[in-house]
Amino acid sequence: MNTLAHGEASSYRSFLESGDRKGILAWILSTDHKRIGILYLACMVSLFFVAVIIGVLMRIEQLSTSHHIFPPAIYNAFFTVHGVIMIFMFVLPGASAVFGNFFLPIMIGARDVSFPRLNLMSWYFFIVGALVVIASLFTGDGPPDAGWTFYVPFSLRTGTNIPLGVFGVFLLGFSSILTGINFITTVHRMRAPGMTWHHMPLFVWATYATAWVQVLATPIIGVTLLLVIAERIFGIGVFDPAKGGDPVLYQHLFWIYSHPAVYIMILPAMGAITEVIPTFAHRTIFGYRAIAYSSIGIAGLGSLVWGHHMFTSGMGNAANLMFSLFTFLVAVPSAIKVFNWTATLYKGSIEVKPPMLFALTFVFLFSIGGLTGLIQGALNVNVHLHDTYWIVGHFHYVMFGGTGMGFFAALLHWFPKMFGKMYNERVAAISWFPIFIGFNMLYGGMLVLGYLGMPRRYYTHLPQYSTGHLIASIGGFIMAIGLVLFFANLVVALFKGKKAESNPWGGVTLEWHTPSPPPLENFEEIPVIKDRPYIFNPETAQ
Amino acid sequence: MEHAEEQGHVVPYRTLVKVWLLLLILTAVLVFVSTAFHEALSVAALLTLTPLKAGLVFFYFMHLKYERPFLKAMVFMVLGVLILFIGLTFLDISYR
Amino acid sequence: MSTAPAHAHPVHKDYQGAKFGMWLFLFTEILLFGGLFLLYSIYRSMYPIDFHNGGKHLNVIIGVANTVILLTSSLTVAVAITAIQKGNKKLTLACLGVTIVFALMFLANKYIEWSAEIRHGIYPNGPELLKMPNGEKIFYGLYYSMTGLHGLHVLAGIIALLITLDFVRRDKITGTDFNKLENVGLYWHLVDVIWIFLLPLLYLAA
Amino acid sequence: MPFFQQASTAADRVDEVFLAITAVCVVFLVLITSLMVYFVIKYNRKRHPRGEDIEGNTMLEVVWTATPTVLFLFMFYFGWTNFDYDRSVPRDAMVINVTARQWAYSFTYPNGKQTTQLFLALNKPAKMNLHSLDVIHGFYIPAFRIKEDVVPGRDNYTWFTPTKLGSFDIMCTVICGVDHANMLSKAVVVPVSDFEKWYFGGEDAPLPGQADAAAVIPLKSESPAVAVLKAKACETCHSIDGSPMVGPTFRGLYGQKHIVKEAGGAEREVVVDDAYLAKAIQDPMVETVKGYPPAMPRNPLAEGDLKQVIDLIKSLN
Ligand code: HEA
Ligand code: HEA
Ligand code: CUA
Ligand SMILES: [Cu+2]
Repeated sequence: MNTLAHGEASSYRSFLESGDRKGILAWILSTDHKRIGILYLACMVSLFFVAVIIGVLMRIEQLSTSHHIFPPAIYNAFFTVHGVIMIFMFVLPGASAVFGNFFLPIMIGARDVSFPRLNLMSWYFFIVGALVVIASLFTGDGPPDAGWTFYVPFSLRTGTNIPLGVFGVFLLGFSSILTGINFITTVHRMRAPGMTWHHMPLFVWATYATAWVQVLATPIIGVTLLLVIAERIFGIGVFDPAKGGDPVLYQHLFWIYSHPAVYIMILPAMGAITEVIPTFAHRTIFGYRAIAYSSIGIAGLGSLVWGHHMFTSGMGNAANLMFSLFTFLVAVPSAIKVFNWTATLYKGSIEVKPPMLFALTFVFLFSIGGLTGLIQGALNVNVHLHDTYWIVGHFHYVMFGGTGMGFFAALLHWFPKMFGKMYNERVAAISWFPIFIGFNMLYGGMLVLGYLGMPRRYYTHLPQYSTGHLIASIGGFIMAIGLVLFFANLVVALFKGKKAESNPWGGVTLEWHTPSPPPLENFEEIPVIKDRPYIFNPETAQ
Repeated sequence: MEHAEEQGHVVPYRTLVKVWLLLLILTAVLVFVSTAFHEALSVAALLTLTPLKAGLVFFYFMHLKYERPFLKAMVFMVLGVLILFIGLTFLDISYR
Repeated sequence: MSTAPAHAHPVHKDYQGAKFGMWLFLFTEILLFGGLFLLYSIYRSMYPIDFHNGGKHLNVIIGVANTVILLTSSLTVAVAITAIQKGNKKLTLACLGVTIVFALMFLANKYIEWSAEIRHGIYPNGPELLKMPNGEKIFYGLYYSMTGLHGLHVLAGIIALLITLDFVRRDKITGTDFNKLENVGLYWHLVDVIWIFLLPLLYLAA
Repeated sequence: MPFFQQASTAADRVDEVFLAITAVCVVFLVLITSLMVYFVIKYNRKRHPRGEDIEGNTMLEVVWTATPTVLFLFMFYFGWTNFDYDRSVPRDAMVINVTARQWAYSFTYPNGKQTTQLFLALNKPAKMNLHSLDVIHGFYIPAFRIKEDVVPGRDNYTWFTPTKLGSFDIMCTVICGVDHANMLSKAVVVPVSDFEKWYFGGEDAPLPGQADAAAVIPLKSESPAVAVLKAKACETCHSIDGSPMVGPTFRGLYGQKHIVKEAGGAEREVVVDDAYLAKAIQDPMVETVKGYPPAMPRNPLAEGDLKQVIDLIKSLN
C-alpha cells in the first residue's frame, strides 16, 4: 500500500520510554493517546475482574434453593453492581476507549487525537465516575439494588444509595461523550495525506460510527439520570406516579440511550475483528464498502428501536409495531457483516493463531446472540421471554461472546504492538477451550432456563429450574479456569515475554509499519497513503 | 488543510444589529400573540416563530451561514434525530 | 532520516477542528435539553389544562425581560468576535464585559423569580404545589428542572466568559488567534437559543 | 411438545412462532459455522500458501442483503399478528382485577370475591386488569406464555384462555425489592362446574381445585388478625412461626430489644412495645431496624386492624 521506511535505528525510543516525567505521573499526566489507551486498559481489566467475581458469586448462590449464602438484598446489589460495572465501565468504553485511543490515530497516520488534553480529561471522568459508583456501595443506606436499568418508581422508593450510584454513571457518560467528540474530530481533521474516507481501515470506520452514537445518545441518559437524582433529592415528580408522573416515560428515555448503547458496545469490537480476520486470512477484506456502510447503518437504524425493551410495559400498539419492525431491520447490517467476514475466509491463506481463533469465536457466539435477539424481537415471543433468563442469555452472548470476545481477540492481536512483548501462543490457544465450553454451558443453559420461564433478578429459584442452574453454574466455573489462564498468560508476557517484532502477524495497516511499541510521535514522518487498505496479494488484486 | 477558511467569516456589525432587532421584534410578536389571541393561534406562533428565532441566532450569530455544508447538514441531522426521538415516543403516548 | 529526533507536536493549530469539536459539544447540549423537551411535550399532551394553568402563576414580565437580556448579550458576544477580527481589542473587552453583566442580571432575575415562587410554597414538595392537580406538579417539576439546568449553563458561561476576557486582556486571544473566543461565543449563543425555547414553553404556556 | 408446558391458547402460538424463527436461525447458524470451518481447513496456510485478494461481488452482496431482509420481515409479521391476538380480548372474557404490591398478588372477581391465588375456569377466556399499589411488577404465567408489567398509575391488561387443568406458577418479573423472587402465586385451572360452584357458592363455598392447591386457606376461616396480615401481604416478609424471612419474625418479637436507625443515620436502642409497634407498622421508614433491609412499604392499617395485629404479636411470645 505504501512504502514506509521504518529502520529501527539505535536512537529509537518507544512511547513507553520517552517523556519528561517518571513513575506514575508519567502515566496519569500524559496526554499521549497510547498511554491513555493503556490507562483505560488497566482500569478496565481490573474493574472487569471485580464484576466477574460478583458474577461467579451469583452463580454460587444459584447452586442451591435451600441454602442461601447471600441474603436477597445482597444478591440484588450483586446484579446491579455486576451490570453497572460490566456495561458502563467495561463493554461501553471497551474496545473504543482502549484500542480506539491507541490505534485510531496510528491507523489514519496521525500523531495524536485532535484534543489530547480533553482525551486525558475524559479518562479522569471515567476513573472518578468509577470511584463514585464504588463509593456508593459503601456509603448511605446500602448498595444500589435496582438493577443496571434503575427503573422508576422502584429506584425512587428503595432506601438504598441510588443517587450516588446514578451520579457516578452520569460521570461515566460524560467521559464517553468527550471521547466521542474527540474521535469524530480526529477522523475529520487528522487523516494523513491520501488517507481518503475509503482508504481508512474498517476499525476506524467502526469507531467513527460509534463516536456519533456516543455523542448523540449519551446526553439523553445524562439528563435522565440527573432527573432521577433530582427526583430523589427534591421530589420534582416527573417520574413519580404519585405526582402524576409516568414511569414508562423514564423507560423511554433510558432506552433511547441504552439501546444505541448496545451498538456502542458491539461496533468497535466488530471493527477490531474486521482487522484480525483479513490479517490472518492473508487476503483482502471481502466487501469493504458493505462493511463500512453497515457500521453507519447500524448506528443510524439502531437509534430507532429502543422500544423493543418495553413491549410488555403497556406501550401503545402503533409503537409496538414500529419498534418491532425496526428491530428486524437493524439486524440486516449485522447479517451483512457476518456474511462478509465469512466470505473473507474464501480463498484466503488462513493461519488460526490465537487472535484469529478468538475472532472466529466472536463470529460464532455473536451470531448466536444476534439470532436469539431476533427471536425475542418477534412481538408475541417477546411477551413470554421478556425479563427471563432468556434475555440474560441473549445479552451475555452478544456482550460477552460478542464485545468480550472481540475485545480479547483485539487484545491478542495488538498486544505485541502495544507492549512490544510476545505472549505464549500455545497457552492462549489452550485457554480457549475452557472459555468456549464453559461459555456455552453457562449462557446456553440460561437460554433454556429462560424459555422454561425462569425470571431474571431472582436471588433464588423454583425447584424445577435447579438442573438448568446447576449446568450454568458449572459452565461458569469452567470458564473461570480459562479466563484466569488467558489473563495470567498476558501478565506473564508483560514481564517475561520475548521481544515482539514490529509486524509479527504480517499485517498491512499502518500500525504494523511502526516499531513495536510505537515511538511517542507514532511516525518519524507522516506517511502518504496511495491506496486502499488490506492489499495482501497485489498480484491477484482486482 | 484549507488555510483560506481558517480565519472565519467577518460578519459586519450592521448585520448583527439588524438580526438583534429582528429577534426583539419576533419576541414581541410572540408575546403579543400568545396573550391576546386564543390557544390555537398562540401554539401556531410558538411552533413557527420560535424556530425562526433560533434559526436567526444559529445562522448569523453563530456564523452557521458561512460554514461548510457538512456542518450545516450535521446540525439539521441532530435536530432531526431529536424530532425522531420525540415523534417515536408520541407514537406510544397517542395510541395507548 | 531515522536518526532525526522525534519532533515536538506540530505547532500548527487546527482552528477548523477546534470549532468542529465545539459544535459537536453543542450537539450534546441540544440533546441534553432535548430529553427535557421530550418530557415537556409528552406531559403537555397528557395534561393540557394543567399546563395552561401552571403557566399562569409564572411571571411573564420577568420571563420576557430575561429573554431581552439574553438576546442582547448574544449580540454583544457576536460583536465581540467581529471586533477582534477587525483588531479592535477595546471594543472586544467592552462587549465581553457587557455580556457578563447581562448574564449576571439574568441570574439575578432568576433568583428573584425563584424566591418569589418558593415563598408562595410553589416548589417541589412545597405546600402549595402539593395542593395543585398532578399536571401542575409536573409542570413545576419541569419548570424547575429546565430553568435550573439552564441556570447552571449560564453560570458556566459566565466563568468561561471571564476567562476569555482575561485571555483577551493578556493578548492570548488576538485578531489572528481568536478561536477560544469564537467557541465561547458559540456556547453562549446556544444558551440563548435554549432560552428562546423555554420562554414560550413555560412562560407563555398560559 | 412435552418439554414445554403449554396451558393456554396463546402458548401454542408463541411456541409456533418461536420454533419457526428458531428453525431459520439454526439453519443460518449451521451454514455460517460450517462454511467458516470448511474454509479454515480448505484454505489453510499449509495447503493454500497464497491468498487471493477478492474484493467483493455485487451479486452476492445483493443476495445476502435481500434474503435476510425478506426473512426478517416474515418473522416480524408472524410476531406481530400473533401479538395482536394477545392484545385483543374476547368480549366474553371474565374480568379479574389483579392488585400487585410489594410482594404479593391479590385477585378480585367481578362478584367481589377476593383471593390470593388465581382461580380460573377451563377454556374460558379471562381478562386481567393490572393495578399496582407501589412500584412496577411483572405479572407472568410462563405456562400461559403471557406477561404484562403492572405499572402504578396505569391501567394495563392481559388476557388468556387456559386450556389445561392444573395449577401453574404466577411470578413477578420486574425487580421490585428484596422479596421480588418470592412474589409468587398460583393460577389454578378447574373445570367450569367446579369454578361455578365456588364462584356462585356464597361466602363460605370451599375454594375449587383443593387437590392441586392444598396450601390455600380461605381468608374467612382465620383469625381476623391473620386475615389482615394476609390481605396486606405482611406475611410475605414476616413469619409467625419464627422462620427467618426478609423482615423480623413476629414470634417472640414483643419485648425484644432492637437497634434502630433513624432517618438521619443515628442509631439507638428500642424495646418493642405497643407504641413502638404501632409506629413501626404505620410509618416503617422513619426508623429502620438494624440488620434488616430498609424495605418495608408504607401500608397503613385501620385503627381496629392495627390493634388486632399488635395483640396477635403479643400472643406469639
Ligand atoms: C452488545 C450488545 C447487544 C447487541 C449487539 C444486541 C443486538 C440485538 N438485540 Fe439485544 N440486548 C442487549 C444487548 C445487545 N443486543 C442487552 C444488554 C439487552 C438487555 C437489557 C436489559 O434488559 O438488561 C438486550 C435486550 C434485547 C431485547 C429486549 C428483550 C426484553 O427485555 O424483552 C431485544 C428485543 O427485541 C433485543 C434484540 C436484539 C436484536 C434483534 C439485535 C440485533 O442487532 C442482532 C443482529 C445480529 C444477528 C441477527 C446475527 C448475525 C446474522 C446472521 C448470522 C445472518 C443470518 C441470519 C438470518 C438470515 C436469520 N435485545
Ligand atoms: C459484558 C458484560 C458482562 C459479562 C462479561 C458478564 C459476565 C458474567 N455474568 Fe453477567 N450480566 C451483565 C453483563 C455481563 N456479565 C449484565 C448487564 C447483567 C444484568 C444486570 C441486571 O440485571 O441489572 C448481568 C446479569 C447476570 C446474571 C443474572 C442475574 C439475575 O438476573 O439474577 C448472572 C447470573 O448468573 C450473571 C452471571 C455472569 C457470570 C457468571 C459472568 C462471568 O464473567 C463469566 C465467567 C467469568 C469468569 C468465571 C472469570 C473468572 C476469573 C476470576 C474468578 C478472577 C481471577 C483473578 C485474577 C486473574 C486476578 N450475569
Ligand atoms: Cu414484584 Cu418483582
Ligand atoms: Cu435493545
